Amino acid sequence: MRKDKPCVLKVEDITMQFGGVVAVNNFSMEEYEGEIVAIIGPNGAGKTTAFNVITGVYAPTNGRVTFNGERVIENFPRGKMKKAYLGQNAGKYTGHLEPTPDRLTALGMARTFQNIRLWKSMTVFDNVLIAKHLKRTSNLFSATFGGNRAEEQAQREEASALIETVGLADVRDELATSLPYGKQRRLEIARALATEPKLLLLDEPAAGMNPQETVELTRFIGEIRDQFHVSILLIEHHMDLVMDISERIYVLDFGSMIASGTPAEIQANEKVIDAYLGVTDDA
Amino acid sequence: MKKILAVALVLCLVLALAPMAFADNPVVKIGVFEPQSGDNGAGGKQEVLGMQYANTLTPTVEIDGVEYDVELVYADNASSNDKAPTAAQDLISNGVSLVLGSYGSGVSIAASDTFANAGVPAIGVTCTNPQVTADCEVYFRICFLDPFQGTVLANFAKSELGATKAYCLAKLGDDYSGGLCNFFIEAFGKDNCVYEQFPEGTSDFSTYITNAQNQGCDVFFSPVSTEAAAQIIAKADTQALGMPILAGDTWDSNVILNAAKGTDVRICVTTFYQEGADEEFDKGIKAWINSDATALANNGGNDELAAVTVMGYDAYYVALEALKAAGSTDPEDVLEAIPSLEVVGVTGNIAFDDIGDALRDSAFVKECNTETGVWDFVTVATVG
Amino acid sequence: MAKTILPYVISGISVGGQYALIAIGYTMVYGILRLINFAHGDVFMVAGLLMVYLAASLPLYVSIPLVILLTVLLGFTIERVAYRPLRTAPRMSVMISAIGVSYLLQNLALYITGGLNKNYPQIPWISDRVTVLGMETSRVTIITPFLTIVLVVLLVLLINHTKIGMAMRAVSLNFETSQLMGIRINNVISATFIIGTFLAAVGSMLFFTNYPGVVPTSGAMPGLKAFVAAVFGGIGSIPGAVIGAFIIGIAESLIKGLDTILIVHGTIAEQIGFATFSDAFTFILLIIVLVFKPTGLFGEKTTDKV
Amino acid sequence: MKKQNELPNSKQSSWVSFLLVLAFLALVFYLDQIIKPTNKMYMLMTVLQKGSVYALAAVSMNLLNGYTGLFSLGHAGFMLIGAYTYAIFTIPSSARDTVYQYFDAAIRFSFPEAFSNVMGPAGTALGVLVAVILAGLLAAFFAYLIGLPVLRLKSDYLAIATLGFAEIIRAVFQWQKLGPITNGSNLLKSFARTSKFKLEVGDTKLVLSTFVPVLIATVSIIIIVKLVNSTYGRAFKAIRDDEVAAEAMGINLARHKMISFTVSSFFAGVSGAMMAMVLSIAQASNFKSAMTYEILLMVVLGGIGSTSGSVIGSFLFVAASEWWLRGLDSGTFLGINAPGVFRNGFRLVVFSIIIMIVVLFFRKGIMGEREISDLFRSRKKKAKGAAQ
Repeated sequence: MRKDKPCVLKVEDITMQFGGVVAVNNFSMEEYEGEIVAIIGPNGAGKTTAFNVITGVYAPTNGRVTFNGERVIENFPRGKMKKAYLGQNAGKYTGHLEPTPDRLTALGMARTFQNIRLWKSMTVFDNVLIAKHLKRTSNLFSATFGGNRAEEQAQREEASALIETVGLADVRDELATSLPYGKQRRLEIARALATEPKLLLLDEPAAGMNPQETVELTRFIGEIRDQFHVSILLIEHHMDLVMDISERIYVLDFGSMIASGTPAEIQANEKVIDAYLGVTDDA
Repeated sequence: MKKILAVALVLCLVLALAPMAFADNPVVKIGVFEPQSGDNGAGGKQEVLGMQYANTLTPTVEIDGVEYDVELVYADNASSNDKAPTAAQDLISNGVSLVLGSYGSGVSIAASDTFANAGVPAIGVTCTNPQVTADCEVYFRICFLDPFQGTVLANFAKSELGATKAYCLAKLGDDYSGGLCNFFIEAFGKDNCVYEQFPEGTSDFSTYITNAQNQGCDVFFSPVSTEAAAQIIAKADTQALGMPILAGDTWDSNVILNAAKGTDVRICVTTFYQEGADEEFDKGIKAWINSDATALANNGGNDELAAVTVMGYDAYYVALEALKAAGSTDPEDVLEAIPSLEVVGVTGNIAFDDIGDALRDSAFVKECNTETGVWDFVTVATVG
Repeated sequence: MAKTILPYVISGISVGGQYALIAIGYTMVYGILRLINFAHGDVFMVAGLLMVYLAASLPLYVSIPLVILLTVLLGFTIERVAYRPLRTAPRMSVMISAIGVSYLLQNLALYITGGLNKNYPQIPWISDRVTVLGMETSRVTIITPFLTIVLVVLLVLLINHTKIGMAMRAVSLNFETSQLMGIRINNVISATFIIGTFLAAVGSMLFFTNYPGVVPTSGAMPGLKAFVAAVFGGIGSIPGAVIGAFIIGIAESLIKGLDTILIVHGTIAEQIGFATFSDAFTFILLIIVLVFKPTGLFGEKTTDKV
Repeated sequence: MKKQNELPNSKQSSWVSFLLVLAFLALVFYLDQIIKPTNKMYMLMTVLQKGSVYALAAVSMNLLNGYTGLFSLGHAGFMLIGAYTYAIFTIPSSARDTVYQYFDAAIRFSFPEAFSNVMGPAGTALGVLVAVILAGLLAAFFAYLIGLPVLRLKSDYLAIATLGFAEIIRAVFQWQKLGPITNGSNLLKSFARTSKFKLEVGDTKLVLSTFVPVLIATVSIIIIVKLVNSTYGRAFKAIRDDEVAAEAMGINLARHKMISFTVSSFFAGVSGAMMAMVLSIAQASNFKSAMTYEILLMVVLGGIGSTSGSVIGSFLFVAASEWWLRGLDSGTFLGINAPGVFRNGFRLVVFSIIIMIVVLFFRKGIMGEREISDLFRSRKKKAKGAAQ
């Protein structure tokens, strides 16, 4: 743990309830600057839902997210949920902050998607360049009438440099969707990096990859962290990858956190082993 | 492959420019600017019939000593104000010397600028809205105007029908019915009128009938298109309207007679011509309509004469007189010749005032005989 | 008060019944294909024209079933030719195709009729005048809502208790999964179109008997309103569409008469011109529903998966 | 490598396109002088006038439907607002009472008149321009108000809601109670219109009837192209391709959709104003949803997502329906004389069949998502390849 560094992300008591189903139950975690943290868990454990809450896709039913010391998401059971709420900590939060994902991206969070979501009619270069849109200073008029040539030029160069860094220079002008799977993953990461994030969230980056590609990806993620000075939060199924690069791991099962700790601690945790083997504790 | 097909398709379109026709006699072209489809399609077709009949009777005209074949060139303005200018331009580009039409005022107003720009004179046949000729130097007309017609109708409603409260129904965006209702209301008294407008595409008129009944009106004034008219009559019958329906010249049509036959609705209209005024003419045109299947179909399937057909007939002769007086086929000369024309037509004497409107001071009032399905003459109405 | 309003309500119920029969076609197709079948209203108009031409030469007992048969065939063909090839295309393409079919049908009708109003043949008995609650109206006005309800009940029975009905429900729940489960999607879709157009054909007979004039654009407005009714009731839900249609029919009729109702009761002194908004009102209703309850009165909520 | 980073419009190619546009405008100006309304070829001018109106309408619709992926069917409504704004503010005071024959006109202000009182003839042109811009601004303002509730809706719901709003706008403009402003449902005329656009230089009168609408459309379309190629245009395309990804990459959906919607409506308003000046009348009943459908079909014909496609599509559409295929309606077509078949309405039937063929078999339209400049580029590439 790098407790000496400032805390980038702090998730407190997040509960996400859809109708009568609690998808994430009272989940809390912390991430410090420069860390690589992983959330693991069996299918349907609520990992992606937790991710979506943190990135603003869903507003949590209850709980709070603090990013870079700033309270960014907060909610408590309201309206119909007031009665239907099944989770804990009902009275703890009173604020209501429900930013759209783009607000959080602007603050410095960037993510990739489990089922790759590239802009399919566009080239590799454009995919990265568009992510730079966020960093523009030009308004609609200066952008339309060419008052932002310098900025446009600078953004193009940055995008090109980024593409080179992630090793996609040779396919720069190809259609994004024409790339092989592994390269599409890389491109998604490059696109996220183009928004100049402090925290990079990767949703199953190794899904569908062969062992060879997975090894490359593992190295790649490490490089990114060092080169771009970002913290990384990832969801993953590939245990090799997770154990290799994460510094700390949170384990979710049926929406609740059942363990957290270093890779070694997690590997030794019985609850985790049970969860993965499909044994329930009170069977 | 697809590309080639696409290119071929485009080529076909490009090649589709209509080829020129050649004839022995020199040809003078008269443009027929009439709706052949849309709301006023039926009326437009009937108006064209008159011109076509006149054309069969007098297919040539002598201009400045030379015998010309008269060719009628048609353009469908589709009863739509936004199609009208292009239809008008189509006629102008075809080299017409002058234009006749249209049935319906909106399209004439819409096209007036196009005619003015090209300097081609136009003679309105049954477009009765004042705006047609106002502010347009090339537009003339041989029919009476709505302020006149509205007043005639209002007077008729008051004196003959004994009405004290009138229900007026117009179609939204229709200059003819809207205009006529306005002039009717002005003459009848604003406080004694209920004015409503229905949106385009309305087919349920039962509510408007109910409105008239509920507000205690005793005359139902609805100078709308014949399409809406048929619906109104049907509903007036089933809902027992209980008051006479009054309308303008558009209702002088077979469509109305067909719809009203066998119902117990009382319908009165003002119009330009009463069948029987000129027996010989009536006989001739009826024989012609019955001999031509298309003409018969366009007249609604029988030989009952519509006043607009007679007006179309008269307009054709006004056009010929204008060509003769101009002594040339040049639109500019024709335009100069029109204001001083005086023509004796079947519908009466035709001459123009300063604005280009016809000098007419009387209208016929007819009532529908719902048993026999023909128009009965009621009176000749004037204002003064 | 009641006596003033009653005629409007009765006329509204009748209009609503006709909208309902069209709305079912919209809602079923949308439920399965997620397609606003813009051509549906025009199929309704074509059914009217077919009746005009067939009844001119054939007795009614032949022409009525023939009209229904031909209309159903038309609906079936449209789906085959214009929608099926686009099954994998983006939704916008299919919708554009639907607009194209609507454009084609209207222009074809314009060509064939010469753009003239066609008088709808009188169907004896149902177009007679009757007196109900002291009010003169035609028999069809009274029959329409009842016939509509009978047809809807039959349809609901069909959907709930037959194999094809079950398949329809499955497909509307999840298109891909049903395909994987071995349901013949194309047959189900064809069946949907057949039922939809059958009801539109019946609807057109009631509608045009009530308002006996057919023009190429006759189907456009009723079609659009029926679709609004379907959205209003929650698209995909048949009872929703029917209730939506009745609400819209009655509301429309009341709006047209609102000036008169208010004047008769002394609330206002002169006409305000509500009738101008009789069509627009339907859309105001639509937008209110879409903004505040996007899934309509009876629709189910769906969330996009990220 | 470095070269590729340069802006796509390198200086040289932008000069070439600038000169091409200039040459085109000069040609139109020249044609305006030599083709008189009585000439058989004047149909070409009509097509150019109407075509440029529809081209701008189609391009602006394409900005929304093609580039941003928002399927909106409210275009006719915004064109209506534009047409009325333009018409109302350019009717000369002498004609007001004739036009508003049943009402007491409430607005008695005319931009061309007001400016020409101060600046002379140049003021008239400025007045027309101001009225056109005001037409766009008002349309954009209404779009903003409508967009607030509506833009949250998804695909077909958005389509039907915008369609509904267009119908509501039409009804409001036809309302008798607004008669003093809108002339009720009656038409507006006598305002500044293309047939009156003339420039007097000494003794010669230069006709500008076609030049002015073509110029306005050209300038507007260039602006739209610039917007599409800017960072905002790329953001629009990102929203079209994948909304969720766009939002996750920091693109504010509500804001960008609203920008696209209002800009599109601005130019719809401008094209409405042009429609009024070309047709010389403005009437709410012309701006039906059928007009929106027609514009949509032009966009489809040209290729959704291609600006040059929309322009080509609309000119082809207008030329075919107003000019080339007219023979289909009047008995003789391509030398074939068959009045029984080639009668009224046949043109539209043929036309709608062509459109169905395009929709079903040439789904990408004429241009797909490419632009004319892409065609040249790929040819160059091919030529290069061949040379090697």
